[in-house]
Amino acid sequence: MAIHVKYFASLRDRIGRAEDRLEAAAPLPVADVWARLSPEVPMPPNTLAALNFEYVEPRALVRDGDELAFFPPVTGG
Amino acid sequence: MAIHVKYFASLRDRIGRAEDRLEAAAPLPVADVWARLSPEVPMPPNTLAALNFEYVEPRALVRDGDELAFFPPVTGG
Amino acid sequence: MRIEIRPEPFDPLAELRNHQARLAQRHRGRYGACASFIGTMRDHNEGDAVRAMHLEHYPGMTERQLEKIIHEAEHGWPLLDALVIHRVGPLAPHDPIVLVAVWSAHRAAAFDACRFIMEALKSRAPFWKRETLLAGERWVEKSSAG
Amino acid sequence: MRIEIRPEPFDPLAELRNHQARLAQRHRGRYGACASFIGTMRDHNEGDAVRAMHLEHYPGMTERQLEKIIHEAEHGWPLLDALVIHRVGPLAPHDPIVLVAVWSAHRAAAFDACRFIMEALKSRAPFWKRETLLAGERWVEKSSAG
Repeated sequence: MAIHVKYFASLRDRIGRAEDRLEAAAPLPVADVWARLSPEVPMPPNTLAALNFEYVEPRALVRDGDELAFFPPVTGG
Repeated sequence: MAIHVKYFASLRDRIGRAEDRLEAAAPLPVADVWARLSPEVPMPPNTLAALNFEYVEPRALVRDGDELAFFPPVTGG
Repeated sequence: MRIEIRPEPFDPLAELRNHQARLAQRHRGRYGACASFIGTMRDHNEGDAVRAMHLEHYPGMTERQLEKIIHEAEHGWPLLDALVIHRVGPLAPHDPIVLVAVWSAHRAAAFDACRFIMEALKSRAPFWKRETLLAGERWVEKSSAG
Repeated sequence: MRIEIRPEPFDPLAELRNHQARLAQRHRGRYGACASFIGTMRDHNEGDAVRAMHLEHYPGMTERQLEKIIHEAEHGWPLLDALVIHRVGPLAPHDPIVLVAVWSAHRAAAFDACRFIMEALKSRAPFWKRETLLAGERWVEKSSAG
Protein backbone atom coordinates (compact mmCIF):
# COMPACT_ATOMS: atom_id res chain seq x y z
CA MET A 1 0.00 0.00 0.00
CA ALA A 2 0.95 3.64 -0.24
CA ILE A 3 -0.51 7.11 -0.51
CA HIS A 4 -1.38 7.85 -4.12
CA VAL A 5 -0.92 11.54 -4.99
CA LYS A 6 -2.21 13.36 -8.09
CA TYR A 7 -1.58 16.86 -9.44
CA PHE A 8 -3.80 18.70 -11.88
CA ALA A 9 -3.73 21.60 -14.31
CA SER A 10 -1.23 24.44 -13.71
CA LEU A 11 -0.03 22.79 -10.51
CA ARG A 12 0.93 19.65 -12.43
CA ASP A 13 2.84 21.79 -14.92
CA ARG A 14 4.62 23.55 -12.08
CA ILE A 15 5.49 20.35 -10.18
CA GLY A 16 6.45 18.61 -13.40
CA ARG A 17 4.70 15.38 -12.41
CA ALA A 18 1.11 14.15 -12.71
CA GLU A 19 1.39 11.56 -9.94
CA ASP A 20 3.44 10.52 -6.95
CA ARG A 21 3.49 7.62 -4.52
CA LEU A 22 4.46 8.05 -0.92
CA GLU A 23 5.16 5.19 1.48
CA ALA A 24 4.04 6.25 4.93
CA ALA A 25 4.27 4.14 8.08
CA ALA A 26 1.74 6.30 9.95
CA PRO A 27 -1.02 8.77 9.03
CA LEU A 28 0.29 12.25 8.26
CA PRO A 29 -1.27 15.63 7.43
CA VAL A 30 -1.94 16.69 3.84
CA ALA A 31 0.59 19.50 4.15
CA ASP A 32 3.27 17.03 5.23
CA VAL A 33 2.61 14.82 2.21
CA TRP A 34 3.32 17.81 -0.02
CA ALA A 35 6.46 18.76 1.95
CA ARG A 36 7.90 15.25 1.78
CA LEU A 37 7.24 14.90 -1.97
CA SER A 38 8.28 18.41 -3.05
CA PRO A 39 10.51 19.83 -0.31
CA GLU A 40 11.95 22.33 -2.79
CA VAL A 41 8.49 23.75 -3.83
CA PRO A 42 6.36 25.67 -1.29
CA MET A 43 2.68 24.83 -1.73
CA PRO A 44 1.08 27.77 -3.62
CA PRO A 45 -1.33 29.58 -1.29
CA ASN A 46 -4.40 28.97 -3.47
CA THR A 47 -3.78 25.21 -3.70
CA LEU A 48 -6.79 22.98 -3.06
CA ALA A 49 -6.53 19.43 -1.72
CA ALA A 50 -8.93 16.53 -2.10
CA LEU A 51 -8.71 13.29 -0.15
CA ASN A 52 -10.56 10.38 -1.76
CA PHE A 53 -12.52 12.86 -3.94
CA GLU A 54 -13.57 15.15 -1.04
CA TYR A 55 -12.12 18.59 -0.31
CA VAL A 56 -9.95 18.67 2.82
CA GLU A 57 -7.89 21.17 4.80
CA PRO A 58 -4.06 20.91 4.87
CA ARG A 59 -4.20 19.52 8.41
CA ALA A 60 -6.42 16.57 7.44
CA LEU A 61 -4.75 13.19 8.04
CA VAL A 62 -3.83 11.02 5.09
CA ARG A 63 -3.66 7.25 5.57
CA ASP A 64 -2.15 4.37 3.70
CA GLY A 65 -4.24 3.57 0.61
CA ASP A 66 -5.75 7.05 0.33
CA GLU A 67 -5.85 9.05 -2.89
CA LEU A 68 -4.75 12.64 -2.34
CA ALA A 69 -4.97 15.32 -5.04
CA PHE A 70 -3.52 18.83 -5.25
CA PHE A 71 -4.86 21.36 -7.73
CA PRO A 72 -5.40 25.08 -8.36
CA PRO A 73 -8.81 26.80 -8.06
CA VAL A 74 -11.31 25.15 -10.37
CA THR A 75 -12.50 26.94 -13.51
CA GLY A 76 -15.23 24.81 -15.06
CA GLY A 77 -18.71 25.73 -16.21
CA MET B 1 -65.01 60.00 -31.23
CA ALA B 2 -65.62 58.36 -27.87
CA ILE B 3 -63.87 56.51 -25.08
CA HIS B 4 -63.53 52.86 -25.98
CA VAL B 5 -63.75 50.58 -22.91
CA LYS B 6 -62.81 46.90 -22.71
CA TYR B 7 -63.28 44.30 -19.98
CA PHE B 8 -61.32 41.09 -19.64
CA ALA B 9 -61.47 37.70 -17.95
CA SER B 10 -63.53 37.33 -14.75
CA LEU B 11 -64.36 41.04 -14.79
CA ARG B 12 -65.94 40.71 -18.23
CA ASP B 13 -68.01 37.77 -16.95
CA ARG B 14 -69.10 39.81 -13.94
CA ILE B 15 -69.98 42.94 -15.94
CA GLY B 16 -71.65 40.86 -18.63
CA ARG B 17 -70.09 42.90 -21.44
CA ALA B 18 -66.75 42.74 -23.28
CA GLU B 19 -66.82 46.36 -24.48
CA ASP B 20 -68.46 49.72 -23.89
CA ARG B 21 -68.41 53.12 -25.56
CA LEU B 22 -68.70 56.29 -23.58
CA GLU B 23 -69.31 59.70 -25.11
CA ALA B 24 -67.53 62.28 -22.97
CA ALA B 25 -67.47 66.02 -23.59
CA ALA B 26 -64.46 66.55 -21.29
CA PRO B 27 -61.62 64.39 -19.89
CA LEU B 28 -62.67 62.40 -16.83
CA PRO B 29 -60.90 60.07 -14.36
CA VAL B 30 -60.73 56.33 -14.94
CA ALA B 31 -62.88 55.72 -11.86
CA ASP B 32 -65.59 58.01 -13.22
CA VAL B 33 -65.68 56.12 -16.52
CA TRP B 34 -66.42 52.95 -14.59
CA ALA B 35 -69.06 54.66 -12.44
CA ARG B 36 -70.88 56.12 -15.43
CA LEU B 37 -70.91 52.83 -17.35
CA SER B 38 -71.71 50.50 -14.42
CA PRO B 39 -73.29 52.62 -11.68
CA GLU B 40 -74.83 49.51 -10.13
CA VAL B 41 -71.49 47.61 -9.85
CA PRO B 42 -68.77 48.87 -7.47
CA MET B 43 -65.33 48.44 -9.00
CA PRO B 44 -63.76 45.34 -7.37
CA PRO B 45 -60.82 46.45 -5.22
CA ASN B 46 -58.24 44.38 -7.13
CA THR B 47 -59.28 45.80 -10.53
CA LEU B 48 -56.47 46.98 -12.78
CA ALA B 49 -56.87 49.69 -15.39
CA ALA B 50 -54.89 50.26 -18.59
CA LEU B 51 -55.11 53.39 -20.71
CA ASN B 52 -53.89 52.95 -24.27
CA PHE B 53 -52.07 49.75 -23.22
CA GLU B 54 -50.32 51.30 -20.18
CA TYR B 55 -51.24 50.69 -16.54
CA VAL B 56 -52.83 53.72 -14.86
CA GLU B 57 -54.25 54.70 -11.49
CA PRO B 58 -58.02 55.29 -11.05
CA ARG B 59 -57.44 59.06 -10.94
CA ALA B 60 -55.76 59.15 -14.38
CA LEU B 61 -57.64 61.27 -16.91
CA VAL B 62 -59.29 59.61 -19.89
CA ARG B 63 -59.74 61.61 -23.07
CA ASP B 64 -61.85 61.27 -26.16
CA GLY B 65 -60.39 58.61 -28.45
CA ASP B 66 -58.61 56.73 -25.67
CA GLU B 67 -58.83 52.98 -25.15
CA LEU B 68 -59.43 52.12 -21.51
CA ALA B 69 -59.38 48.54 -20.19
CA PHE B 70 -60.46 47.06 -16.87
CA PHE B 71 -59.30 43.63 -15.78
CA PRO B 72 -58.48 41.45 -12.74
CA PRO B 73 -54.92 40.65 -11.64
CA VAL B 74 -53.02 38.98 -14.46
CA THR B 75 -52.19 35.26 -14.26
CA GLY B 76 -49.99 34.46 -17.25
CA GLY B 77 -46.68 32.68 -17.46
CA MET C 1 -35.15 40.56 -29.37
CA ARG C 2 -38.28 38.65 -30.35
CA ILE C 3 -41.74 38.49 -28.76
CA GLU C 4 -44.46 36.20 -30.01
CA ILE C 5 -47.99 35.43 -28.88
CA ARG C 6 -48.99 32.01 -30.19
CA PRO C 7 -52.58 30.84 -30.58
CA GLU C 8 -51.37 27.32 -31.49
CA PRO C 9 -49.18 24.82 -29.59
CA PHE C 10 -45.46 25.47 -29.93
CA ASP C 11 -42.25 23.55 -29.33
CA PRO C 12 -40.00 25.59 -27.00
CA LEU C 13 -36.82 23.63 -27.71
CA ALA C 14 -37.30 23.92 -31.47
CA GLU C 15 -37.89 27.65 -31.04
CA LEU C 16 -34.74 27.94 -28.96
CA ARG C 17 -32.76 26.05 -31.58
CA ASN C 18 -34.04 28.16 -34.47
CA HIS C 19 -33.54 31.42 -32.65
CA GLN C 20 -30.04 30.51 -31.57
CA ALA C 21 -29.08 29.45 -35.11
CA ARG C 22 -29.97 32.95 -36.32
CA LEU C 23 -28.23 34.54 -33.34
CA ALA C 24 -25.07 32.55 -34.05
CA GLN C 25 -24.84 34.11 -37.50
CA ARG C 26 -24.21 37.48 -35.86
CA HIS C 27 -22.83 36.62 -32.45
CA ARG C 28 -21.02 33.28 -32.83
CA GLY C 29 -18.41 33.06 -30.10
CA ARG C 30 -19.66 36.19 -28.33
CA TYR C 31 -22.26 34.69 -26.02
CA GLY C 32 -21.10 32.41 -23.24
CA ALA C 33 -24.41 32.00 -21.49
CA CYS C 34 -28.00 31.20 -22.34
CA ALA C 35 -30.50 31.03 -19.48
CA SER C 36 -33.97 29.86 -20.32
CA PHE C 37 -37.26 29.09 -18.66
CA ILE C 38 -40.07 26.93 -20.00
CA GLY C 39 -43.44 27.03 -18.29
CA THR C 40 -45.65 24.02 -18.91
CA MET C 41 -49.30 23.41 -18.05
CA ARG C 42 -49.72 21.17 -15.02
CA ASP C 43 -52.61 18.78 -14.48
CA HIS C 44 -53.16 20.09 -10.95
CA ASN C 45 -53.45 23.50 -9.28
CA GLU C 46 -54.27 24.51 -5.72
CA GLY C 47 -55.06 20.88 -4.88
CA ASP C 48 -57.48 20.31 -7.77
CA ALA C 49 -57.10 18.23 -10.90
CA VAL C 50 -57.11 20.44 -13.99
CA ARG C 51 -58.30 18.95 -17.29
CA ALA C 52 -57.81 21.92 -19.59
CA MET C 53 -57.07 25.60 -19.61
CA HIS C 54 -57.92 28.64 -21.68
CA LEU C 55 -55.44 31.50 -21.85
CA GLU C 56 -56.95 34.87 -22.65
CA HIS C 57 -54.93 38.01 -23.31
CA TYR C 58 -55.31 41.66 -24.25
CA PRO C 59 -54.00 41.94 -27.81
CA GLY C 60 -51.86 45.02 -28.28
CA MET C 61 -51.25 45.61 -24.60
CA THR C 62 -49.61 42.20 -24.18
CA GLU C 63 -47.00 42.93 -26.84
CA ARG C 64 -46.47 46.47 -25.53
CA GLN C 65 -45.90 45.27 -21.97
CA LEU C 66 -43.55 42.47 -23.01
CA GLU C 67 -41.52 44.90 -25.11
CA LYS C 68 -41.20 47.25 -22.14
CA ILE C 69 -40.11 44.39 -19.90
CA ILE C 70 -37.42 43.28 -22.34
CA HIS C 71 -36.21 46.86 -22.77
CA GLU C 72 -35.92 47.16 -19.01
CA ALA C 73 -33.89 43.93 -18.95
CA GLU C 74 -31.65 45.23 -21.73
CA HIS C 75 -31.00 48.38 -19.71
CA GLY C 76 -30.34 46.39 -16.55
CA TRP C 77 -27.93 43.80 -17.94
CA PRO C 78 -25.56 43.47 -20.93
CA LEU C 79 -27.69 41.14 -23.06
CA LEU C 80 -26.99 39.94 -26.58
CA ASP C 81 -30.54 38.77 -27.23
CA ALA C 82 -33.83 37.79 -25.63
CA LEU C 83 -36.74 35.64 -26.78
CA VAL C 84 -40.23 35.46 -25.28
CA ILE C 85 -42.98 33.22 -26.64
CA HIS C 86 -46.32 32.89 -24.86
CA ARG C 87 -49.33 30.72 -25.69
CA VAL C 88 -52.92 31.91 -25.75
CA GLY C 89 -56.10 29.95 -26.45
CA PRO C 90 -57.01 26.40 -25.39
CA LEU C 91 -54.33 24.31 -23.65
CA ALA C 92 -54.10 20.75 -22.37
CA PRO C 93 -51.89 19.51 -19.53
CA HIS C 94 -48.25 19.20 -20.61
CA ASP C 95 -48.63 21.94 -23.24
CA PRO C 96 -45.90 24.60 -23.13
CA ILE C 97 -47.22 27.97 -21.93
CA VAL C 98 -44.21 30.25 -22.01
CA LEU C 99 -40.58 30.32 -23.12
CA VAL C 100 -38.16 33.00 -21.93
CA ALA C 101 -34.56 32.81 -23.11
CA VAL C 102 -31.72 35.28 -22.67
CA TRP C 103 -28.22 35.30 -24.17
CA SER C 104 -25.27 37.15 -22.68
CA ALA C 105 -21.50 36.95 -22.54
CA HIS C 106 -21.63 35.87 -18.88
CA ARG C 107 -23.91 33.77 -16.77
CA ALA C 108 -24.94 36.25 -14.05
CA ALA C 109 -26.54 38.62 -16.57
CA ALA C 110 -28.28 35.73 -18.33
CA PHE C 111 -29.67 34.25 -15.10
CA ASP C 112 -30.72 37.60 -13.64
CA ALA C 113 -32.34 38.91 -16.79
CA CYS C 114 -34.18 35.66 -17.54
CA ARG C 115 -35.69 35.65 -14.08
CA PHE C 116 -36.47 39.36 -14.20
CA ILE C 117 -38.35 38.96 -17.48
CA MET C 118 -40.28 35.96 -16.18
CA GLU C 119 -41.28 37.65 -12.90
CA ALA C 120 -42.24 40.87 -14.69
CA LEU C 121 -44.27 38.90 -17.23
CA LYS C 122 -46.15 37.17 -14.41
CA SER C 123 -46.99 40.47 -12.72
CA ARG C 124 -47.54 42.82 -15.69
CA ALA C 125 -48.34 41.03 -18.96
CA PRO C 126 -52.13 40.90 -19.44
CA PHE C 127 -52.81 37.18 -19.62
CA TRP C 128 -55.56 35.36 -17.72
CA LYS C 129 -56.02 31.64 -17.14
CA ARG C 130 -59.36 29.89 -16.94
CA GLU C 131 -59.12 26.31 -15.74
CA THR C 132 -61.46 23.46 -16.57
CA LEU C 133 -61.71 21.23 -13.50
CA LEU C 134 -63.40 17.85 -13.20
CA ALA C 135 -66.56 19.79 -12.34
CA GLY C 136 -66.90 23.23 -13.90
CA GLU C 137 -64.54 26.05 -14.71
CA ARG C 138 -62.78 28.77 -12.74
CA TRP C 139 -60.62 31.78 -13.38
CA VAL C 140 -57.21 31.54 -11.77
CA GLU C 141 -57.44 34.32 -9.23
CA LYS C 142 -53.86 35.16 -8.55
CA SER C 143 -50.47 34.52 -10.02
CA SER C 144 -48.45 31.99 -8.05
CA ALA C 145 -45.47 33.31 -6.14
CA GLY C 146 -43.39 30.79 -7.99
CA MET D 1 -31.12 12.90 -11.92
CA ARG D 2 -28.42 12.48 -14.54
CA ILE D 3 -24.79 13.61 -14.63
CA GLU D 4 -22.57 13.15 -17.63
CA ILE D 5 -19.00 14.11 -18.45
CA ARG D 6 -18.60 14.25 -22.23
CA PRO D 7 -15.25 13.98 -24.02
CA GLU D 8 -16.97 14.74 -27.36
CA PRO D 9 -19.07 17.74 -28.52
CA PHE D 10 -22.71 17.55 -27.45
CA ASP D 11 -25.97 19.23 -28.43
CA PRO D 12 -27.57 20.74 -25.31
CA LEU D 13 -31.02 21.23 -26.82
CA ALA D 14 -31.12 17.67 -28.15
CA GLU D 15 -30.08 16.46 -24.68
CA LEU D 16 -32.81 18.54 -23.09
CA ARG D 17 -35.37 17.17 -25.51
CA ASN D 18 -34.37 13.55 -24.95
CA HIS D 19 -34.21 13.89 -21.21
CA GLN D 20 -37.57 15.61 -21.03
CA ALA D 21 -39.19 12.96 -23.22
CA ARG D 22 -38.14 10.33 -20.69
CA LEU D 23 -39.20 12.55 -17.80
CA ALA D 24 -42.63 13.06 -19.35
CA GLN D 25 -43.23 9.30 -19.25
CA ARG D 26 -43.22 9.46 -15.45
CA HIS D 27 -44.13 13.06 -14.67
CA ARG D 28 -46.32 14.28 -17.55
CA GLY D 29 -48.46 17.13 -16.24
CA ARG D 30 -46.62 17.30 -12.92
CA TYR D 31 -43.86 19.74 -13.79
CA GLY D 32 -44.77 23.31 -14.57
CA ALA D 33 -41.28 24.72 -14.79
CA CYS D 34 -37.99 23.90 -16.45
CA ALA D 35 -35.09 26.29 -15.87
CA SER D 36 -31.93 25.65 -17.82
CA PHE D 37 -28.52 27.12 -18.42
CA ILE D 38 -26.21 26.50 -21.35
CA GLY D 39 -22.62 27.65 -21.13
CA THR D 40 -20.86 28.10 -24.46
CA MET D 41 -17.21 28.72 -25.26
CA ARG D 42 -16.54 32.35 -26.16
CA ASP D 43 -13.86 33.53 -28.58
CA HIS D 44 -12.60 36.13 -26.10
CA ASN D 45 -11.68 36.19 -22.41
CA GLU D 46 -10.17 38.90 -20.23
CA GLY D 47 -9.65 41.07 -23.29
CA ASP D 48 -7.81 38.45 -25.36
CA ALA D 49 -8.93 36.52 -28.41
CA VAL D 50 -9.18 32.81 -27.64
CA ARG D 51 -8.72 30.31 -30.47
CA ALA D 52 -9.27 27.06 -28.63
CA MET D 53 -9.60 25.59 -25.17
CA HIS D 54 -8.79 22.37 -23.38
CA LEU D 55 -10.95 21.30 -20.45
CA GLU D 56 -9.24 19.01 -17.96
CA HIS D 57 -11.00 17.34 -15.05
CA TYR D 58 -10.40 14.93 -12.20
CA PRO D 59 -12.24 11.73 -13.14
CA GLY D 60 -14.08 10.28 -10.19
CA MET D 61 -14.01 13.41 -8.10
CA THR D 62 -15.92 15.37 -10.74
CA GLU D 63 -18.83 12.95 -10.70
CA ARG D 64 -18.75 12.72 -6.90
CA GLN D 65 -18.86 16.50 -6.47
CA LEU D 66 -21.64 16.97 -9.04
CA GLU D 67 -23.71 14.28 -7.34
CA LYS D 68 -23.29 16.01 -4.00
CA ILE D 69 -24.30 19.34 -5.53
CA ILE D 70 -27.46 17.89 -7.05
CA HIS D 71 -28.33 16.15 -3.79
CA GLU D 72 -27.98 19.46 -1.99
CA ALA D 73 -30.29 21.07 -4.56
CA GLU D 74 -32.81 18.25 -4.11
CA HIS D 75 -32.77 18.85 -0.36
CA GLY D 76 -33.12 22.59 -0.81
CA TRP D 77 -36.00 22.66 -3.30
CA PRO D 78 -38.84 20.35 -4.38
CA LEU D 79 -37.35 19.15 -7.68
CA LEU D 80 -38.73 16.54 -10.04
CA ASP D 81 -35.49 16.07 -11.95
CA ALA D 82 -32.10 17.57 -12.74
CA LEU D 83 -29.67 17.12 -15.60
CA VAL D 84 -26.01 18.18 -15.74
CA ILE D 85 -23.77 17.59 -18.76
CA HIS D 86 -20.23 18.99 -18.90
CA ARG D 87 -17.66 18.80 -21.66
CA VAL D 88 -14.02 17.86 -21.21
CA GLY D 89 -11.24 17.71 -23.79
CA PRO D 90 -10.53 20.05 -26.70
CA LEU D 91 -13.09 22.77 -27.47
CA ALA D 92 -13.50 25.40 -30.16
CA PRO D 93 -15.33 28.73 -29.80
CA HIS D 94 -19.12 28.29 -29.91
CA ASP D 95 -18.89 24.72 -28.53
CA PRO D 96 -21.25 24.02 -25.64
CA ILE D 97 -19.41 23.56 -22.32
CA VAL D 98 -22.14 22.87 -19.82
CA LEU D 99 -25.86 22.23 -19.59
CA VAL D 100 -27.75 22.46 -16.31
CA ALA D 101 -31.50 21.84 -16.36
CA VAL D 102 -33.95 21.52 -13.49
CA TRP D 103 -37.61 20.53 -13.49
CA SER D 104 -40.08 21.41 -10.75
CA ALA D 105 -43.79 22.03 -10.24
CA HIS D 106 -43.17 25.77 -9.79
CA ARG D 107 -40.81 28.31 -11.24
CA ALA D 108 -39.10 29.62 -8.10
CA ALA D 109 -37.68 26.20 -7.22
CA ALA D 110 -36.56 25.63 -10.81
CA PHE D 111 -34.83 29.02 -11.10
CA ASP D 112 -33.22 28.84 -7.67
CA ALA D 113 -32.00 25.26 -7.99
CA CYS D 114 -30.66 25.75 -11.52
CA ARG D 115 -28.61 28.70 -10.41
CA PHE D 116 -27.47 26.99 -7.22
CA ILE D 117 -26.22 23.99 -9.19
CA MET D 118 -24.42 26.19 -11.70
CA GLU D 119 -22.72 28.35 -9.06
CA ALA D 120 -21.74 25.29 -7.00
CA LEU D 121 -20.37 23.60 -10.11
CA LYS D 122 -18.25 26.66 -10.87
CA SER D 123 -16.79 26.73 -7.36
CA ARG D 124 -16.49 23.03 -6.50
CA ALA D 125 -16.42 20.72 -9.53
CA PRO D 126 -12.79 19.94 -10.45
CA PHE D 127 -12.55 21.25 -14.00
CA TRP D 128 -9.74 23.42 -15.35
CA LYS D 129 -9.59 25.44 -18.56
CA ARG D 130 -6.46 25.98 -20.61
CA GLU D 131 -6.88 28.58 -23.34
CA THR D 132 -5.03 28.77 -26.63
CA LEU D 133 -4.51 32.43 -27.47
CA LEU D 134 -3.19 33.91 -30.70
CA ALA D 135 0.27 33.56 -29.13
CA GLY D 136 0.71 30.70 -26.69
CA GLU D 137 -1.43 29.04 -24.06
CA ARG D 138 -2.53 29.89 -20.54
CA TRP D 139 -4.43 28.29 -17.71
CA VAL D 140 -7.54 30.20 -16.73
CA GLU D 141 -6.59 31.33 -13.25
CA LYS D 142 -9.91 31.97 -11.63
CA SER D 143 -13.55 31.27 -12.22
CA SER D 144 -15.47 34.31 -13.39
CA ALA D 145 -17.95 35.82 -10.96
CA GLY D 146 -20.55 35.41 -13.63
